[in-house]
Amino acid sequence: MQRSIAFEAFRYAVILGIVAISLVPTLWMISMAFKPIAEWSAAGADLTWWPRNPTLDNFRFIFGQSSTELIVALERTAGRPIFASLLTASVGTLIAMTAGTAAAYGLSRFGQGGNLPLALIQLRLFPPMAVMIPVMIMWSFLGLIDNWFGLSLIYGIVTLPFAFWLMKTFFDDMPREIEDAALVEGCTRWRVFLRITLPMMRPALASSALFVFILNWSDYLIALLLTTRDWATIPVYMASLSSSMTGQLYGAKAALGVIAAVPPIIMGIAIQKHLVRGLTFGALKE
Amino acid sequence: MTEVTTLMPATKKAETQANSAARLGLWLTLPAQLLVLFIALFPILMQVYISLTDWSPLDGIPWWRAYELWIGLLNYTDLMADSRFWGALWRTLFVMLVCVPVQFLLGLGLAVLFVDDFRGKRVLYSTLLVPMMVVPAVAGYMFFMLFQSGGPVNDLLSFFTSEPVRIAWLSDPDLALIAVMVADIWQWTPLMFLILLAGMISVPQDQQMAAILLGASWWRRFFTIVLPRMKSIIIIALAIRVIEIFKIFDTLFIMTGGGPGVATETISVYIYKVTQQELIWSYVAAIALAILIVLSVVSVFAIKRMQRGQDG
Amino acid sequence: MSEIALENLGKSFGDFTALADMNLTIANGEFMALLGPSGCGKSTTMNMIAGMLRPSSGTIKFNGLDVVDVPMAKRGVGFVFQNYAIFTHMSVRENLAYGLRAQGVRAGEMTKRVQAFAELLQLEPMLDRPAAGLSVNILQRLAIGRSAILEPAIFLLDEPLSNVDAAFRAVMRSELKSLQGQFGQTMVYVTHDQLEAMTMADRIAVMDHGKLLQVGTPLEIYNNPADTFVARFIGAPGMNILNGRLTQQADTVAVDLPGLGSVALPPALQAAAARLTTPDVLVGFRPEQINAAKAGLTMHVGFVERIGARTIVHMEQGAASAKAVLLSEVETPKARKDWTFAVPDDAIRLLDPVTGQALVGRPN
Amino acid sequence: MPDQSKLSRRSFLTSSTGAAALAVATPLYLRPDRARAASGLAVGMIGGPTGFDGAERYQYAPDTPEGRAIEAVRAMKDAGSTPDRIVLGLSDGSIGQITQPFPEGAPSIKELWEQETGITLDIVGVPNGQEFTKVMQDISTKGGGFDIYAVEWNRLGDLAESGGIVNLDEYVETHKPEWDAPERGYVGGEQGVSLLNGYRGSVYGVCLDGDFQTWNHRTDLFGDPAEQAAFADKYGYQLAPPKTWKEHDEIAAFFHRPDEGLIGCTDLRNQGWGYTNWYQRYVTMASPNQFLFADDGTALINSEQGIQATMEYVASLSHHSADAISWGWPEQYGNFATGGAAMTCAFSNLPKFLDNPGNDGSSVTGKIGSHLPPGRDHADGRVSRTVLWFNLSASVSTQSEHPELCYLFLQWLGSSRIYSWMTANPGGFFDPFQLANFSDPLVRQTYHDYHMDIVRESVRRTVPTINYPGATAFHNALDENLVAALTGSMSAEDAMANTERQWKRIARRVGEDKLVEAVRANKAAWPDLVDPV
Repeated sequence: MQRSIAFEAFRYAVILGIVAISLVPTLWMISMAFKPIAEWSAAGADLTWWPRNPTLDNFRFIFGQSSTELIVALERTAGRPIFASLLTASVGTLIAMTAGTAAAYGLSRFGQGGNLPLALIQLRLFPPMAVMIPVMIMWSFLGLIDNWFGLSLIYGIVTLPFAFWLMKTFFDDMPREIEDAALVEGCTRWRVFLRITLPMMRPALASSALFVFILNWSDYLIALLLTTRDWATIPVYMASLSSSMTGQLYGAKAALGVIAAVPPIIMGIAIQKHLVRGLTFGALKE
Repeated sequence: MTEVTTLMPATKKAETQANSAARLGLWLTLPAQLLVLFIALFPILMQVYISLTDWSPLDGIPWWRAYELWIGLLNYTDLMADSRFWGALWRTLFVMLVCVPVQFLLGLGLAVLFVDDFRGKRVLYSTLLVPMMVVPAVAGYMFFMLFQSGGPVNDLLSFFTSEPVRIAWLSDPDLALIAVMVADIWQWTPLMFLILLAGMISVPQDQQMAAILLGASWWRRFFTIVLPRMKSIIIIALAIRVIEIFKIFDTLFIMTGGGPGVATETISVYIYKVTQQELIWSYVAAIALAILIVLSVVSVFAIKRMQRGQDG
Repeated sequence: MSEIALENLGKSFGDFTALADMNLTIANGEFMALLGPSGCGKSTTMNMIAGMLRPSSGTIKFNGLDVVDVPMAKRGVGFVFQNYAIFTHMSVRENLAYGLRAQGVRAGEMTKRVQAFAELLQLEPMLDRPAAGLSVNILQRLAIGRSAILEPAIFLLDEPLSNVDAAFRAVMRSELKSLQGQFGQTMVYVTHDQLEAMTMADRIAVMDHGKLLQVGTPLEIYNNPADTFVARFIGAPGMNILNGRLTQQADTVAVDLPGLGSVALPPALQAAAARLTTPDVLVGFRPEQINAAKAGLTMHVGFVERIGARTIVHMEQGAASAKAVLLSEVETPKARKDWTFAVPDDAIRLLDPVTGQALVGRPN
Repeated sequence: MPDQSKLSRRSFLTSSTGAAALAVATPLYLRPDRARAASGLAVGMIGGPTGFDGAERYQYAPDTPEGRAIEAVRAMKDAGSTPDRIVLGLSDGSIGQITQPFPEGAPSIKELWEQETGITLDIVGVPNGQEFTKVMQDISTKGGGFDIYAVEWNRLGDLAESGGIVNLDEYVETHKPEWDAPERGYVGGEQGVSLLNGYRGSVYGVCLDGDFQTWNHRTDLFGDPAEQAAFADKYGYQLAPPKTWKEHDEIAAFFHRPDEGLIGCTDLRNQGWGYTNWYQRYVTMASPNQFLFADDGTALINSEQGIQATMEYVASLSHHSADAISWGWPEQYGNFATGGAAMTCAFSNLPKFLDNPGNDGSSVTGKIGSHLPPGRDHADGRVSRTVLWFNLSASVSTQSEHPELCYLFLQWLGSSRIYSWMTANPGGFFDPFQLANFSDPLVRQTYHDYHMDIVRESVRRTVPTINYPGATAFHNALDENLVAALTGSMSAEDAMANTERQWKRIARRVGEDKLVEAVRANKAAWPDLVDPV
């Protein structure tokens, strides 16, 4: 379809404008991550937009190798929380995707578990804060407080609804004929699911998994309540990046923020071509 | 197994297949069912139980002995009169009523601009998705700095108005609410955009062509073909944001802690405070159950609508 | 009302030439079928007429006026899509009224015309039903009605029957034909199905590989295909084409079909044959025109296919193969036996083995 | 103080490696006291840090609280009833004082404890502000993650009522911590001990902090002749650290120049912290004190005094940062460190961190002075008061299997010798509060002489915040209404009336008898010092 030059100009103007605005916080974070302490200026007069004396100190600092002499020693470095975040978000994603995919298939093909759509929507609607007291008591009873599996498990549960709904729409969309053909040729149902259905669902699995991973990766509240030391995640750990010498260690927080943005971005790039297709939720069937 | 079934009479074979399929279906849904049961059963029972008592961990008795502090429905009647709860609820709804439409309109507008190809589309598209990838807690700290009176936001405003702007965003009840909404809009418009773009790309081209050939203007096509065709995906996109904003906590809590005063106190922040600071856990249970009941009604209604939408 | 003239029309997408040098004039009120296999350029042509695509070269004229720069919404063209592109989220009435509403027709007028068209198309009973669940022939009527209600001078139909099962196609074809009769507009109909083209069109334009091969009435094209492609493409099954050699027998030229026998040429083709520089030639004849005979051509019968009223005989001889279509009551040859048949002189066509073009000197 | 050792992280690191090497070289369990007697313990001492000048001040004889604690631990060890480790939950910012060796040549406190007892001290960091949350979580879920909790002192009542912490009376009786020793012990003697460590007549905690809010100013600004002249011109009296609230407000207004990046005063105004500065104004409304509750438990805030204090508090915003309502202490410290304010009221450790040559981030090193809290003149003299607030106290978890051992560790850590040594360490938040701390040379070096004397005097003028059951709820109610007044969404009158109404409800929930008893106990700890005008 032809578009006028005026429209193209309008398009670029609007898009670039919005991109520029939306980049401000991100760029602020990136710039902050490379600023020496004198330029943080959260509470002060002269504002530094871009580091005048760029430094990697903030990154070194959170990994325990500070060359800045002014900050109270860091008792815990960021390595462990990064690992904790990666592990729990990944295992949580695995749990949600496994249970969600299986249940979605079960409902979509065999009509089992008709209660799940509603139950899972309610589960997702419910503010986690309101249910954390019993969860804390349960987790404590099961010895899952400050435990990687405990955190992964709750992540798997709270993101299960998304995994389920996304996958269900894909299964609903997928033509049954292919599976039926394989069944006729003598494959068992189970084999069909593993060998035929799942491989076909790879794009759907990838985009759903990314979505679920980002949700897990972002969590602050649940980790705050269910971890203490060993498995504190990035957002929880970030709260401890403050010092009586200088106040909030914004540079260190920003540096950690930059690092924390890397896994979702890498995953996002890896599955970019599936991303749009993956988010139609099968809503466009006629 | 299949070899055996082929030898059976046709009806019996079909029956067995149906049975085994049903069994497989059960097995497949089992993990999800168990997880739901696991997370729902004990918490609901416990919440129901302690919500009828005056129990707080400060009372020095374990929760299962909360019956010693039985107060019946007092927590619920308190809740009815709890202006902070209603305030928080109203504030949450207000944030929802502002943020969701803004995110929707921005996302929709961007989707319109991105729906056909142009130079630089991929790069711009990827850049727009970045806010979604920033961990909300970090976003909270960054927005806290951005909204300081001597911070970047005011600096930009000063640049555009060419006179010094020194608005203390986070110290003013109204502006603080705006600031946290800006943060939410910043972070989640990309998701809205992504979903709506996916939906818009999937609107059949020939329908649009047909409308053009019938003489429909761009606007007419947009409102009579594109939007109605995207109806279900719009509902999904809105539903996701409504659901998530109802629970809004992370970024907001780090930015303002619900303050100043209760100016940015949402449901989750309020529950957090009652849980962690005032420690009236029986009351939290009552709040939780009240929310659960309301949400159940809402979601049953929503599911019904969605299923009707899919059938129709 | 509207005459469409395509002059030297061409379209390329990058290196790929979808259409080259197309010249075709479609008369006012004519039902023109663009026929060809997929990828032949017929849809490209149609889309350019509609204005969805811009020609790379050449022009399109409606009634002598160049419309290349006229946007598609202003060309006054009705278009029926392959899948009808019915607005399934609306009712039948809303679909019908869509164009009128878009053009700002007053409400009273609109109601009247919708009513009139609904009667004409027998859509009245379902006017307020949602368009989503309707049967395909109603959808077709609705699609046509939706465009026709704007009284476009030109109607374009893009393979409207390709999604319909075979049994229903006949019904749809006749319905379409009668609708065209009622509206009397210029219609361009794109199809890959020669049967549809043959049964409905006033004239057929056969295309292949971005080229227009032949334009003519169905009968012309059937009887006198312009080249081997058209010959094989038209008719079911297509024309038999066999390699032959011209031989001089007394004062007439005959064609020797190696291993089969020989056929005499009708007088009309004698002269054309005489002009050839080499003796090699392609001989074409329609399977329907074969009759059993005592003498003539002999081929080995591979198998015999009975399809009700007619019987198709598949034959081979050496490298050559041919088919014969016989009426069922006629005695059929036995499979795996040789069979001798005759082809009437005037059914013989000659084609150039190098270019594939028909050698003309046509009797009529 | 030119010869002051540069307190930098680098020096901690170097000395820490040295100490680690030492620890490896020393046989751990075989009478470590003997082994190290040769390496620096003074005569008669059975333990304590060695390896630096003045170390003997922190060493202890068998008849000291530290000595008794260590001996008792060893006795338990010999009886085989000690665990391999004890777990201490502690705010992130305080851990450094226990884990970083100080001064150069010394072991860290953790190392010393482990050397002397062979019991590993396992410290779990808790984010600042999350201390109480984490503890309540551990108690209510029976998590058992900690042996020792460290929480704000005024939560002792809540924790004791919850049954989550151990009544330490028996151990105090047995091991005699001597907290009220006249020369070395808590300010206020027995009264001070009961305030900081006790609840309803029993000991539940061991104080590990001295968060008396103290006032600081910028000596470069106050000493600038140009400023002095300008000030005298404008207000008709000499520019000096303020003695009354009126002076304070005027001086703050004088220095308030936001366009030049300078604000008048940067004491806190945010939710959760700011109300302590309201407190200071409120309690001076009467002589000797304006109380929060009358003896019969009636709230006194919804009064002329309460409204007046609130109005002053709100008006004082005019010489604060525009962002003051959103700033917590990290922003406050950062602001003062970059020279952004003329005065502040902060934890007593502010000069330790910001007037510190090792802190490159501070531009006010050498420019900080301290002064007494501003007061209010009454018929019988001037009443000036500050607040004890936050102040970490350690308690033993009832889930601990070795409560006595935990108590002994706390007695060892919280007694004047080890504590003086620890509080001198700039690696954390724990501040001096015992008499011995104030006079200790090393502490005075870290905290500066000019500051230490002011702190000691401020302690004498310190009132406690609410430390009875429902403390959190009482504070929150006050806090929220004050913030509402600050943001202008409520008038001072409404704020006080609202607070009173909410307090009545909370009192009912807590139980009025309990409340009356606790109010009286709390009141007994209030100072009655009135200065001559």
